[in-house]
Amino acid sequence: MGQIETKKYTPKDFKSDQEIRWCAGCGDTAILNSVQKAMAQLGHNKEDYAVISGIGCSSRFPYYMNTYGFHGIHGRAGALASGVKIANPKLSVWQITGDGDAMAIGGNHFIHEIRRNIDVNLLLFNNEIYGLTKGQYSPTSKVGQVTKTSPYGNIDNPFNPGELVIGSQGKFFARGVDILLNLNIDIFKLADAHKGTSVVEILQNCVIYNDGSFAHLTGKEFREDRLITLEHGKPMVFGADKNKGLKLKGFDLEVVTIGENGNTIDDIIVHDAKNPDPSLHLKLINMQYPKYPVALGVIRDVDAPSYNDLMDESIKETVAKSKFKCLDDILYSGNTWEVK
Amino acid sequence: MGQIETKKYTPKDFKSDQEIRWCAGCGDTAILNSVQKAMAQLGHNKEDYAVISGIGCSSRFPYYMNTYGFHGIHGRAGALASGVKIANPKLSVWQITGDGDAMAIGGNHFIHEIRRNIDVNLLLFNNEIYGLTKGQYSPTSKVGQVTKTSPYGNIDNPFNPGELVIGSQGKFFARGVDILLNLNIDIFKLADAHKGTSVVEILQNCVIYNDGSFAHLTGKEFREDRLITLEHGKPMVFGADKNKGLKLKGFDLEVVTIGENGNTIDDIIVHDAKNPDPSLHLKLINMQYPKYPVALGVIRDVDAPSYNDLMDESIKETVAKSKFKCLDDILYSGNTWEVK
Amino acid sequence: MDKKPIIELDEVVIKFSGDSGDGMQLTGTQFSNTSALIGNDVSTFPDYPAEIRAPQGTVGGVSGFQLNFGHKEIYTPGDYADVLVAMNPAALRANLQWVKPGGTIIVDTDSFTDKNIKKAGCEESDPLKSSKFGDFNIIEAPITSLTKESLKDSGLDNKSIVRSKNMFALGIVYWIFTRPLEYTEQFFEHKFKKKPQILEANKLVLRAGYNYANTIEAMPSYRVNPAKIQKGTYRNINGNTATAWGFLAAAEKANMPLFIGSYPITPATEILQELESRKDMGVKAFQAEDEIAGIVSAIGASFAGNMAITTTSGPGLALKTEAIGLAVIAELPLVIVNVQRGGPSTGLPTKTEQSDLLQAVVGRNGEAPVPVIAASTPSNCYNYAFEASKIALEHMTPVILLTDGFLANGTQPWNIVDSKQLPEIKPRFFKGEGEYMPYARDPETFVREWAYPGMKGAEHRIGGLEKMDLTGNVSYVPVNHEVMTNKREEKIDRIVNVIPQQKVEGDADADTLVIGWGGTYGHLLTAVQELREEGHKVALSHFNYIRPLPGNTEDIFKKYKKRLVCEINLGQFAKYLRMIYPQYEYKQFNKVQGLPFTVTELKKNILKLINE
Amino acid sequence: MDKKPIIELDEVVIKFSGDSGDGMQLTGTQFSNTSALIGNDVSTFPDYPAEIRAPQGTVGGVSGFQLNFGHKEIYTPGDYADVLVAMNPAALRANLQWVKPGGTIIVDTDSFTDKNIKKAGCEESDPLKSSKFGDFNIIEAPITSLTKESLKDSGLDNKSIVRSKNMFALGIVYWIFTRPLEYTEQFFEHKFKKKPQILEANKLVLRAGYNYANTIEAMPSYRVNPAKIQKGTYRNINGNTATAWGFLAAAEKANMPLFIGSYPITPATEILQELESRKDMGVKAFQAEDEIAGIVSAIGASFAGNMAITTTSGPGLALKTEAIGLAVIAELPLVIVNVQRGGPSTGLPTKTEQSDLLQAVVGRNGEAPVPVIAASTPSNCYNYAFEASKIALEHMTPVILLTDGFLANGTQPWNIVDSKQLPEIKPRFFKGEGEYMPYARDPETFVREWAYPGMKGAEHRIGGLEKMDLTGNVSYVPVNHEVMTNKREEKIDRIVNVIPQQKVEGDADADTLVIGWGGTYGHLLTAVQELREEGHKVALSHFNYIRPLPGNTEDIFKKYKKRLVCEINLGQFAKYLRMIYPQYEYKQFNKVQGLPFTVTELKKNILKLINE
Ligand SMILES: Cc1ncc(C[n+]2csc(CCOP(=O)(O)OP(=O)(O)O)c2C)c(N)n1
Ligand SMILES: Cc1ncc(C[n+]2csc(CCOP(=O)(O)OP(=O)(O)O)c2C)c(N)n1
Ligand code: SF4
Ligand code: SF4
Ligand SMILES: [Mg+2]
Ligand SMILES: [Mg+2]
Repeated sequence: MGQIETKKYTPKDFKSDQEIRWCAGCGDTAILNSVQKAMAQLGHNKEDYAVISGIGCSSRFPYYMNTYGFHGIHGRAGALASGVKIANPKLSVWQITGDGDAMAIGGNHFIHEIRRNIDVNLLLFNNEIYGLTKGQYSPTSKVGQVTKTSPYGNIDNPFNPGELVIGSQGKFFARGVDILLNLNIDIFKLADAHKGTSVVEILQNCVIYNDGSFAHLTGKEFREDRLITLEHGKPMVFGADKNKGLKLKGFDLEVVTIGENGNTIDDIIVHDAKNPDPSLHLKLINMQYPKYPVALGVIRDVDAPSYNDLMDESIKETVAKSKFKCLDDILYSGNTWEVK
Repeated sequence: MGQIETKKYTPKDFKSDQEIRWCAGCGDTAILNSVQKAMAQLGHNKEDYAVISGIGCSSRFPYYMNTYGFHGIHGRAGALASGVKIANPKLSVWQITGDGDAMAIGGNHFIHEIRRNIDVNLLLFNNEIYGLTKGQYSPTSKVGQVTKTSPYGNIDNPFNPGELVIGSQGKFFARGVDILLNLNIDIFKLADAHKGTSVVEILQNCVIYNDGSFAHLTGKEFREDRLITLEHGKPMVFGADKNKGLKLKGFDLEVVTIGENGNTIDDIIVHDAKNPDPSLHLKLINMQYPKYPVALGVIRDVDAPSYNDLMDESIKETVAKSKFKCLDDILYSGNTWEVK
Repeated sequence: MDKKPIIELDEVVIKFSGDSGDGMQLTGTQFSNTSALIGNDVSTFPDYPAEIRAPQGTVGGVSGFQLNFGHKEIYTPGDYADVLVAMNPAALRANLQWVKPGGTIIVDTDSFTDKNIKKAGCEESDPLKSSKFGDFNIIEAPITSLTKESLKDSGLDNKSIVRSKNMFALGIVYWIFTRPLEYTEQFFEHKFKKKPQILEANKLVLRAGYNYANTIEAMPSYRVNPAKIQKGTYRNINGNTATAWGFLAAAEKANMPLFIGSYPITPATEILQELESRKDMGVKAFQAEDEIAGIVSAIGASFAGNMAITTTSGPGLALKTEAIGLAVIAELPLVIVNVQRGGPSTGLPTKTEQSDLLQAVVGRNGEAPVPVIAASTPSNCYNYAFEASKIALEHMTPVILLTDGFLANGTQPWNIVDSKQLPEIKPRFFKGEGEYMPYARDPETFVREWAYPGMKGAEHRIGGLEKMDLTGNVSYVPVNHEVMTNKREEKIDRIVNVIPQQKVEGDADADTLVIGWGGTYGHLLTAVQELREEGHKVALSHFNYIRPLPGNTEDIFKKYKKRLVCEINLGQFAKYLRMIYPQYEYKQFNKVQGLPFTVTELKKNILKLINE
Repeated sequence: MDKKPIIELDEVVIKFSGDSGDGMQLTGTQFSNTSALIGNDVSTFPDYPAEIRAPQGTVGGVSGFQLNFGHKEIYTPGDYADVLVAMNPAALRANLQWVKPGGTIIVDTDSFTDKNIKKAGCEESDPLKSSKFGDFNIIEAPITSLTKESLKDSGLDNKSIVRSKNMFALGIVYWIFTRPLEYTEQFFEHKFKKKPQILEANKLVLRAGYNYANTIEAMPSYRVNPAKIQKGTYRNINGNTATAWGFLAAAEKANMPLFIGSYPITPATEILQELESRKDMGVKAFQAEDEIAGIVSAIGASFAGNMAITTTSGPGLALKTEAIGLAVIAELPLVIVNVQRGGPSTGLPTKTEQSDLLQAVVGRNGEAPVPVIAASTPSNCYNYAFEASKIALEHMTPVILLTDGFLANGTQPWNIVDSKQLPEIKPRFFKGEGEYMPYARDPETFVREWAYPGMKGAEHRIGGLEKMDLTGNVSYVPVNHEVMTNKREEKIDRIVNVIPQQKVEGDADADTLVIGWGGTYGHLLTAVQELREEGHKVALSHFNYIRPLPGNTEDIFKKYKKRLVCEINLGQFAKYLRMIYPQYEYKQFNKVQGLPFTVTELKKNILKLINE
């Protein structure tokens, strides 16, 4: 994790000399900016960052970062990042992946990385489309969506990334939006602080093949009423007037207005991102507009040992106990005999 | 789906002429018996069954069934079964897979098959070990478990299969036990009736490499107290004396004794397998002994369109609307010209 | 309009080039469609960057569309352009080296701002004035401002107006080559049916460009007369569409449902896309979660009695390798299409290459023989997709069909091959008589019978473990493994009996035989023909059937003294030929630049060998 | 005990066979360990069914352990057995054909019940009385009942008692070959430390068998004197353990952490298992979710500066194909071990084969050159694992190491090669001086420099897209692609400069050269030696370096008139040689039965060619 002292970096230190090749207006560029800003504020040495990706528009990300970077093969970002982190746990590993890269071809590595809780910050750029291959539906595309491979409307029921994270026993899940830089930076800091797989889904607009997929949520005019930003320890309120909130009704969630029907701020659930039980987090993750606001921010942030730490400990322990100090000890151990 | 009339089959009709090659006492044999019994009672024609598997001890299953069968390659049972069902939706497709086959190498097909809700009965033989390769830990092995590849104890946090099913938006999940034939048969009938991916996890004892993994739950002496069999519409009671039950306490589950502390049968939750919201199902799936009894039976059984039906409908619709009746219509459509 | 003298030409190469956002692909397609419709033979080569939108104004962001059309038969999109349209300095810089001496260059002078010139990385501050231009006929047109001018009353916003400047350029070129505007106008009418404002604007700008060219003097007008090509009904087609349609044809002929299980990958995706669209013909198109699920679902569909295919490109073929082995041992029909692209790894994903040949032929674990077929023109992808399906279905085997990025995106007028012109396909289905023996074989072809779920009384189990001869039960008997291994090999070898004899084009009495395979056909044929026209003796034998090779291959090879194998790789077919016919010497000419051959370089290298 | 005359022998083959549950692997291992410890040379071949527990009593369920030990150097486990131990009728039936005429057969008569005889599928009702037995020296011992008898007071349950009958059989064989019991007794003491009852029982039964053999007359006693082998410290080792240790050695010599990312698969799993155990040496062993994650995590570890390997068998290598291409273009060190087994597809997973050669050499998309090395004895898996690592680390390239099921499970006494005897390994790390250019190369070897995360000032990006020469930035420049393709190829070709010259064993002046590669070495060498002893002129050139081939290969080939390539496949190395040296003719002898060659069949086929 580098030195304790905070390095004095500026976002510019994290910009590489390569020209950015995303379409003008692509959400990826905004996310790049927020990552560079966040990194300038975190405490790691620049040479300790490893930015790892698969293949997709989003996966070009490492080329624009002036850190160590590896643009892998399609779907394998999770396995690549896992190898990097296990090999050198001191590194700050950032995995950049798309909805196709992580959840189509890369689905297996995604769920296993999460279940193992490998200490990686996993940024999932969800644009609900395959961008790089020019617009086929992805495993997060909406039912009915018309794309290059669903000319008659998509019939493939989509994943909800956060839900799959819960199913994989994810310990950290957050949701950001490409254009909400400050929110993203806050999330990245918590993701960095979390030891384990920190999955951050970022709603990302693909201006070319799926423009406006999230516009009904993120439009400035109504954003406050359709999105709720959760913060650990804070009540779940939202709305332009901060007067709406979420309340438990039996086993269900209900949107109420504070000050109406006798609802006070005390009726509003206080967000507990640290609760190991995933069922309320699952409900929050699954909230859909218009019935509910869509949840942003860190929804789940539960402490649990990471695979890489357990591996390290286990190695330290067995090495300490071992009678073998070098290979020769092994070679000459057990049944050997001499021919003279 | 074959004819409506019920065929008069006996379990023997489903036994092939191949000698069973599982170890004596292997749970797989008991499951084989329950499947053959169930099939004899279901309404399909024998030739309409397709039994599809991957690779593993459990995946040898098709050889012992006198139906159409395909023993595939490791991890690909889900993709193979998906292809069979989409190609011919009239078939009754049974997928046989192990914890390694479905959740290690086959994890991606597993989650996608479930999210698509392909109409397959998916029997997951969970013995928490790789049997066929002689005893390495699997993605469901317990933390600390000593196996051939975890000589110092497993550090790999396991999946809970049902939880991953929920994360993949599974609409049907049940849990059986190899030796509980009647329970399994009941489950298989409901799985068969369910249109969509019916995932049945079967706790299966590997006598050679992981003997007794479930013995603390399934031992005759205490089985009734440590397991609860859920039935849709019935209260969640269990115990040798049928006097224990599950009650909601805020957002949590609690085990109570009926007749004690003022708890009556009316306090006990009535199981609603049909509730689309997965959060209570998730809690039930995640119940672990000793805090809770482990849930068996059909935990979730929610109606939703299957991919194969949607595909069929979509094809019918577009074919009906199409101006193309044969390829020649396409070849000569649009911009063509004649050279004379 | 037709006052000017018109010069008749045999063949013309045009390259439209501009920024990725400038609509050059559309412009090129319109020109080639119009040319084809008025009876020219045409060959096209779209060439675009790997990025969706590469940085504007840079050389890396240039998108090009080259086409060759003519009065005679056209086999390649041409090496060098007679006419270059350059919509900005970067396009000019990237393509100048590809313009014939004396060629015409049309530039949008409005785009030659200092900023753009710098972005393009030009050495000189005014590249249009550069001495390099001595040899060319430059048409400096203020295309952007004229477009704006002609649409000033259209009510459209500036962005939309500027976006239609490609039509101004097209109008100029239409006029130069005396093309009618009507086909493109019809296209607008269809495409912008719901946007009448845009429709009118496009028509207006196209005509403005046309009239502009007519108006300014010093501009020759050419006519390329219709080609003398075979009678028939034609349409323009690219390789990917042709491939998709070939499968539709095969399914129809075999009277079977068509199943495709695929995962998108450049440059193969369009095959999947076309077949997704053909749901309207009952196609079951399954966009899988990855390549493995693509092929395995197809194997499942084949087991269930569908005609099954899977489509991909290099890295995807690598992922499908294990499953191909399953289809081999299960002896189930399946066609695997591999649209080759630049490797290794992700390599040059939008560029063409022939470097997956050995992977296709021998790149599998175990002894896993698979027929390999390669298409050689955009339109014959149709025929070879059909052929691959026929072999798969009639011989119970997976078949690999190789095409490449050049064929996939290239277009060509195609003399439609309709159902009447195609042979029957007769899979060897179990008839339901007697006991079904899954691995009993036809004594001639070694092909087993096919029974699938739903057929009463033929219940059986198959799988990836070695199986007993005849019964198909799992068998570990050592000698049986050898028997089965040999039978699987022999089954594929015997396909030689049903494939056509290899042909030679050119001089039977030449010393030098040029050998090629797959997508290089047009270039090789043109090179050989031109050399022959220039008085050299030379012949070409171009392969479509790779494994097995046609039965007369050796007869052909032995007739020639010198053999030159030309490939877009480091020599994989040459290696393969040495494996099979080591008794002959094979010289090589190889190129690995992500680009097709040029006829020029081919001629140079062939000539060198002729003269050796 | 030593009253009887003792006959001295040079070499003996013993096969222990019984039901999968009968403990034959353990029995065989004990016998070979004891023999090795007293100074014999030994070669073993365990052979067991694919099922965990195949059906009891059937031929399919027979588990065998063959070993060859001797006074001279032993290269193979032997073709035919001098002594067969058959614990039941099925074992007898399965192995009778493999006993030498005049050989000794020890049977447990208690197991020859009607039921067992039927299960074994014997034709005659009393196979022990069969005329087939004329030639053999049969020892009919009531092993089960004598075992029971000797343990009747042990207090053990019947199941445990019967389970130890293998030790009775071992005792008999120990007596026949005058072996000491102490090593096996020590083994019991270690293994059953916590089960004193079992410990005593095993000792008792072993001795009972030994005494029984001593007691009954008519039984010769043999001595096989220690072999005259090289000085040194020895241990028994099998190929998989040797492979794992070779990597430990390399990591130690390179002074780097060792990372293995693998997924279990027969017969490669033991390498992973051994390295999981070597966590006590700091090994990072990652059991991945599948083969792809196995190799890709290893590539990640390599990027991060570890020495990384991945291990698998045929179908797993197929799955790793795409990722190997990534390591090729990224130019990162990585060793991929492929323990070959019977294919295609799942094939014969527990049997041996050499049929992944072409997949290893050319089975990748794009031009993706990779060095390929093959081990040839169980113990030299150690050396070649070390060599593969050295080449990978010093040449910045993935390397494929081929072994096979026969080597993996076979054992051999090994003259320990410790750290003093191994060369240094010096990866070309970036020294931190000057600007880091990821794709600048050593002018001699074409190897780039290695900088990894954590190194200050060398931050850079790599990936699967084609990269610009020197800088490594993404590049679509056509000519650069050709430059890089050629450099990658040339880099691998130049490894020829660091690998040893190819050797020839046997007669330099022979006409006939036998050619082999990988795991068949012992059999080929024995065959050639025996032929030479019988007066024939013949030589053997056995290959460990496949790509590149050693520099003097051609010189060797051209010296011989006739070349016979012997392989356990349909002729893949022969095809490969034709690809590289098409000027020579290669005859083939191939076998595809999931079994190693026999020396007998090799001699027959070599002799045929000699006499041609
Ligand atoms: C093995 C392999 N299969 C397929 C592809 C083609 N491919 C590249 S990116 C991509 C999907 C991109 O979608 P996503 O991950 O959502 O990224 P985005 O472009 O939307 O950011 C596909 C299918 C490939 N490069 N490699
Ligand atoms: C591609 C591939 N990788 C690995 C293997 C080896 N392998 C066969 S079965 C198996 C795991 C079996 O575990 P599981 O699926 O739980 O089945 P079980 O034997 O426990 O019933 C493995 C790793 C294989 N056959 N193919
Ligand atoms: S195609 Fe979409 S995701 Fe890709 S760069 Fe363009 S806008 Fe971004
Ligand atoms: S190894 Fe285990 S799972 Fe496999 S057959 Fe034996 S008991 Fe069953
Ligand atoms: Mg996407
Ligand atoms: Mg298992």
